[in-house]
Amino acid sequence: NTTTHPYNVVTNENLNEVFHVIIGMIVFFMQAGFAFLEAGSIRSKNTTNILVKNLMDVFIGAVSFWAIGYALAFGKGTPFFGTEYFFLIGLPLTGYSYWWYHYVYAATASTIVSGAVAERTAFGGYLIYSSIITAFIYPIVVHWAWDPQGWLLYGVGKDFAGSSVVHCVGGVTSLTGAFILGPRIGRFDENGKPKTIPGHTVPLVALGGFILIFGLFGFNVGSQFRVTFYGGGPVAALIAVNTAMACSGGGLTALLIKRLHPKIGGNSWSLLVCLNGSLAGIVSICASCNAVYPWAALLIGAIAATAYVCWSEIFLRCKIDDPLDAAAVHMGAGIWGVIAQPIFNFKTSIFYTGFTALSWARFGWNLLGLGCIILWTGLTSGLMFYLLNKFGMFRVSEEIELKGLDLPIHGEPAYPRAAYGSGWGMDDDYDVEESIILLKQR
Amino acid sequence: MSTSGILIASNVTSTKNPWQLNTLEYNVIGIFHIVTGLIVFFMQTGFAFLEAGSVRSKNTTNILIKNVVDMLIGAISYWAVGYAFAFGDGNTFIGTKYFLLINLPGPGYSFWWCNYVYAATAASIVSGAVAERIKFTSYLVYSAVITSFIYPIASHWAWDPHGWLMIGVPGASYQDFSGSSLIHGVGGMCALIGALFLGPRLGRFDKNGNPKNLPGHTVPFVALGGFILAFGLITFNVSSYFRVNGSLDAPKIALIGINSILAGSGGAIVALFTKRLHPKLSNHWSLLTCINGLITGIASVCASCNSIYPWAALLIGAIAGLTFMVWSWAILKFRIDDPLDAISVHLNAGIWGMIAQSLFNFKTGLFYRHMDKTSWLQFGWNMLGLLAILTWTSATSGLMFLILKKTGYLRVSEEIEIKGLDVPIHGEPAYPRISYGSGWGIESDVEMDTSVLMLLPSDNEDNEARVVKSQN
Amino acid sequence: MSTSGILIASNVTSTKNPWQLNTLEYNVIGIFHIVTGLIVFFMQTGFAFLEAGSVRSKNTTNILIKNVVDMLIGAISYWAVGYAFAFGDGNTFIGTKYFLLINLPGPGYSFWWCNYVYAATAASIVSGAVAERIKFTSYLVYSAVITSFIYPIASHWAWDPHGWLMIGVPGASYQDFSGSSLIHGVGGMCALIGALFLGPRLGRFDKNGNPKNLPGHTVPFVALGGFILAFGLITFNVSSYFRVNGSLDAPKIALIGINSILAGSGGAIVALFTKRLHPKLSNHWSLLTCINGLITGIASVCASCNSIYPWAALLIGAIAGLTFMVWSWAILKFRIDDPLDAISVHLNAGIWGMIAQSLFNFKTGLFYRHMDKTSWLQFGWNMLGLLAILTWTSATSGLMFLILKKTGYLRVSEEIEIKGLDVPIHGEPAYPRISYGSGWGIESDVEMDTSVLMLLPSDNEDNEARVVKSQN
Repeated sequence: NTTTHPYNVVTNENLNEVFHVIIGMIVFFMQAGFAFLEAGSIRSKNTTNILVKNLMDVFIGAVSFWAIGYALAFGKGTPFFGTEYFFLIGLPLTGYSYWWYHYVYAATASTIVSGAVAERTAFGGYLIYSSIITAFIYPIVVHWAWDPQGWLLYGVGKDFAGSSVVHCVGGVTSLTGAFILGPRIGRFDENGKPKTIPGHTVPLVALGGFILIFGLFGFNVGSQFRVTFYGGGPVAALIAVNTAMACSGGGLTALLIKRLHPKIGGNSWSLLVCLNGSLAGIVSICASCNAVYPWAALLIGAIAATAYVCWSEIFLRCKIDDPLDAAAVHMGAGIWGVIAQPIFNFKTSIFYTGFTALSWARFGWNLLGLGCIILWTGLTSGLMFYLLNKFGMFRVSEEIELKGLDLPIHGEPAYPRAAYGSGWGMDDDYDVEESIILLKQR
Repeated sequence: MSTSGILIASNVTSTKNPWQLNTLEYNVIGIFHIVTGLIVFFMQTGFAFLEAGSVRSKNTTNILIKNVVDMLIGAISYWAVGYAFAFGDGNTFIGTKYFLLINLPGPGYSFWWCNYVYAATAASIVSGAVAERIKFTSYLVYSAVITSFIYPIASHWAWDPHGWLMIGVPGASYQDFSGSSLIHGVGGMCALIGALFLGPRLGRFDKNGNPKNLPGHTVPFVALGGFILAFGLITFNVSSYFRVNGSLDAPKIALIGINSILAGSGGAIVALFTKRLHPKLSNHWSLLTCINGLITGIASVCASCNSIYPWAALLIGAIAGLTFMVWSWAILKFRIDDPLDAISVHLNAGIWGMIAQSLFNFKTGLFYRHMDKTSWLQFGWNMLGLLAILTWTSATSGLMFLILKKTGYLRVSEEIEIKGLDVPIHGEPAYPRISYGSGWGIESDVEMDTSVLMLLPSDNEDNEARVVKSQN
Repeated sequence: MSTSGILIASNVTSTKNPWQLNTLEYNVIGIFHIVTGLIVFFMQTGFAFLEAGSVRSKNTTNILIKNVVDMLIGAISYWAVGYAFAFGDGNTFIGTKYFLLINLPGPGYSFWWCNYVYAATAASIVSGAVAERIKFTSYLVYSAVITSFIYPIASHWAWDPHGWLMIGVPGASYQDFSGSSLIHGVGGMCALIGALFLGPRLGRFDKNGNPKNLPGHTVPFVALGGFILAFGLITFNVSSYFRVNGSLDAPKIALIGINSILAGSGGAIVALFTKRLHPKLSNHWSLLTCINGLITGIASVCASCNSIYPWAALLIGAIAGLTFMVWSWAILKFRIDDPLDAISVHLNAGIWGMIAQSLFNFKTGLFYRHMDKTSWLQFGWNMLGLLAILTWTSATSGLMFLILKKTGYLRVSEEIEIKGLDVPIHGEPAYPRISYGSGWGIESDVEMDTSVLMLLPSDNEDNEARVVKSQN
């Protein structure tokens, strides 16, 4: 009988976890955002390939985070990795919503990579690296930074929703992957000048961008794990507000840079740059969205977009081919986000505490953590990609790359010609109205 | 699913509630229903795009409007009679109260909302199997019949406290948590009957009866549909946990989410690898197979996702992925044309899901009770219920499709089928040629960069010159 | 809104609270706002794709970037001044506090979030009506003006406790529950003014003034947009129920959901059948008409969805579907070119929604109070408010568009309009030819199966051979 139950505690717990589960659903949907952002940004001959990769990320992530990842991240163990709850065995019931939420994070970290290595990665190699990221590389970083036992958490730094833990890990892995894989054929001409390889459908990119922004809002808001303390709701709302401000600051700044900067692009109002800028804004506010004022969020987002544009330019100069700018967005903005957190945090930052030693220590600790995370990810992912490359499992053959991956590997061209066209003579440039009238008389 | 929900619905009719905390609890429950119900509602988009991408471009508008209309017709018919048949008290066979929602007590509204989106799901499943050849009017009729009659009565049996399957026998009552049999089984069975009565699309089988591939026109739409369906179906399972106020209710909800995604993963990965590795198949890493495996996996743990361990969910999903491949092969062998594999996905998942539930349930399953008498009784009752539901569905939908066929309303004319439905019936070709192309000379395969560079400076000058002119 | 001010964001971490109940309630309310607000935010995607599918391929990038940018600009301008004008206390005409959200109390944040997404919606409506011919810079200006000035002041009048419409006269205060007039009316009126000032697209009307159809380039995108909008608009109505802590609040929210979907169904089905059956129309089952009917239906119960019975919602929606057809015909008669029918959908829904609210409200409506004096007073006040809001909107937006036109910033040059905006202005054609096609010889209309069969065996061998080789 429910009327005699001790309600308060129960409702508090339930509310928190129900909140996780629902927001987790929205974050889960973000996978679709990545998939379409990437699908629209590549050529039509590789569309099925990129879609199946993004879909498989969801499943591989679920299985490997269930089997190993969660244990390494949140099982009790050493300050460096956890050793409990493999296959979720022995996990207390209250851990389930926690698993669900962190699984969608893990899947995000590994999905980021697929954009950077698009159009040339072998499917087998993809299956391997995706499992290693969600089972090993990412969980260890999570353990350091977010598990009560992790060594980074002992310090005073903070990364609220994963500027470094999720986005830097994804971004650095993208960078090492793209570097080891080498550019797509035709991306740079003989003189090393970059040639634009446009994506085949801008609307799909926009669809992906919209879904991603939606999902990332959920991502940040959902990172407020406890919403039932006094004022928990308002803090969650503050996060949403800050995310909106950073997103706007980023998107508009990138848009204006592209339009006004003489050396970048054709001075056009670019949709793709605008979307990447707004993503960079959200990525950078992850670390601090619960503890900055909206004006600071706007500023952080604007700077993040500038950082994204610069990183993108640098990578291009270094002849690293990243079709989605994944490294520039996630690593570039992620690094800035972790640095911005101890500067703008309205409780503990340098400016708000009057340059105390503690606030400088927080700043230093964030930098140290960031360095360690980048180092760890760079080394492990570098080794992994190096080995894959060494054994010839990383890149498809030249013929397949030139002709496209969809047909030989997946047997499913994205837009089979045979499925197009009707028999009503509408396919030429006939006047639509006339042909409708023609038809009615029939 | 519905025990707790319906109890809430029937108990709380008083507007005066001395228990403020109770109010809070009821509100939390209501909000949970509504929000998750909204996400499940979004699943209609998933079905629409899964199907739109899988048909030929000449029938795209047709399949999209069907999916729009069935959620609208579903709302009206479930409001008018469907809910009354399903949850309007009544006898063991059918409900008899709350027609047009008249006199529905307050908490019943959120319950209606959730159940409406389930009913719309059951109806949507069918449209895939009958795609590219069914008449639009006939579609209007059958989606109304399914949501107002066939599905509601089946769900009355199994989910209403008055239903005979729910009452059960001493020691056993029907266990289908979120509708493996009730939603996917009913939808899949209607799909099978519909596909049987309609016959295959022209050109699907050659003279010797060998199948010919009729590929869908846009793989990205299929993928979009698949992603949205995964999002929606997981929420679907979660939302079926109707109360969220008890101790440890929330963890159980999370468990449902975990089981759903693991089952989906199992199904997708097994189907993918089977297609890749089985010597008689085409050895491709196939996206469509992967998506169908995913849906089959999630649908097959609907029945049991609240009461199995994650490893069991993975296993159930994996087996579902395998059975999907077998069903898909068998359906083709019988020369049934199902453009979306809706039968192999949903009917298969419905049947296997109910069996799996009786095996792996950690309280009543055969494996956990060491095959004692109670668990066999439970198993038997579940199978009986499944049989009853499928028989009911096939009989009623068979009758419906038979009448439609006899009156000539079932299938479009041969000319329209070959030339496509969009233009003559809907007047809206999905991709009108006339609206494509620009005047900037990018159309031909000119080198992109050059042409952009070539165009921009002069354009900007022209443009600015013109602005200046108009300002003067 | 009457937040018995509790706390500011900087000291919300205290876990000790003597009023546990209050905390919980506030948290539940906050969570409800945020989650539903997220879904409403997603509605921007719906507008973007409804519009992207309805324009020609040469302007696709343009319309997409507009929709992206207006949600970004909306956030900044609603943060800087919009929220202050709307909900910053102040006088009966305008709010004057909380510029840049400075000193905003804690609970105000979730309120800001919800209201920001509403403001962005009002701005998005306009972009459809002015599509394919407005300058990008001018678009930036007007979306900033709408979200920072026009819409916030109108919403201050009707939704802030200090607003003159909200205060009302004894016995009557303005009733617009979730913005039939405030969001759809304002958006639709701006759309009308914008379309008037811009004039029709080149080629929309021939020399004799007869309209020529300029079909959108991708119907599936329109359908995608329609689905997402249905999802978002229902959530929109649900989320407008700002408190969820009272007894029977959850059922009322569910009622809102039900009313919304029934009104949408009524609108869509009536519009669909009118188009099919009316002798002067094209007699097609039109998807676009169906989707517009759906949106009109939902938008027209915004004003009343919390206080009407489901049958009334269905009726209101159905009439809205009919008036949509009439408006759409009339707008064309007046040679106003509205590529998305945004005026006929939103302005129409705003006006009819306010009338319907005054008729069918089960507490204050004319039909329920037997047309007594109070209900006539209420009716009159609602009409006065509607008139005031529309006058305000048309005056301010008219002034804005006039200035833009005079300065030459309103419309793109003729050349760019004919050749398309994507290449010269955005440098990103939506479907670059160069990125299409593969090297496997499927491009020509070769029989699909044959070519797959032809290609695959040799490919696979090559492929496997290569893998083997590289492994050695």
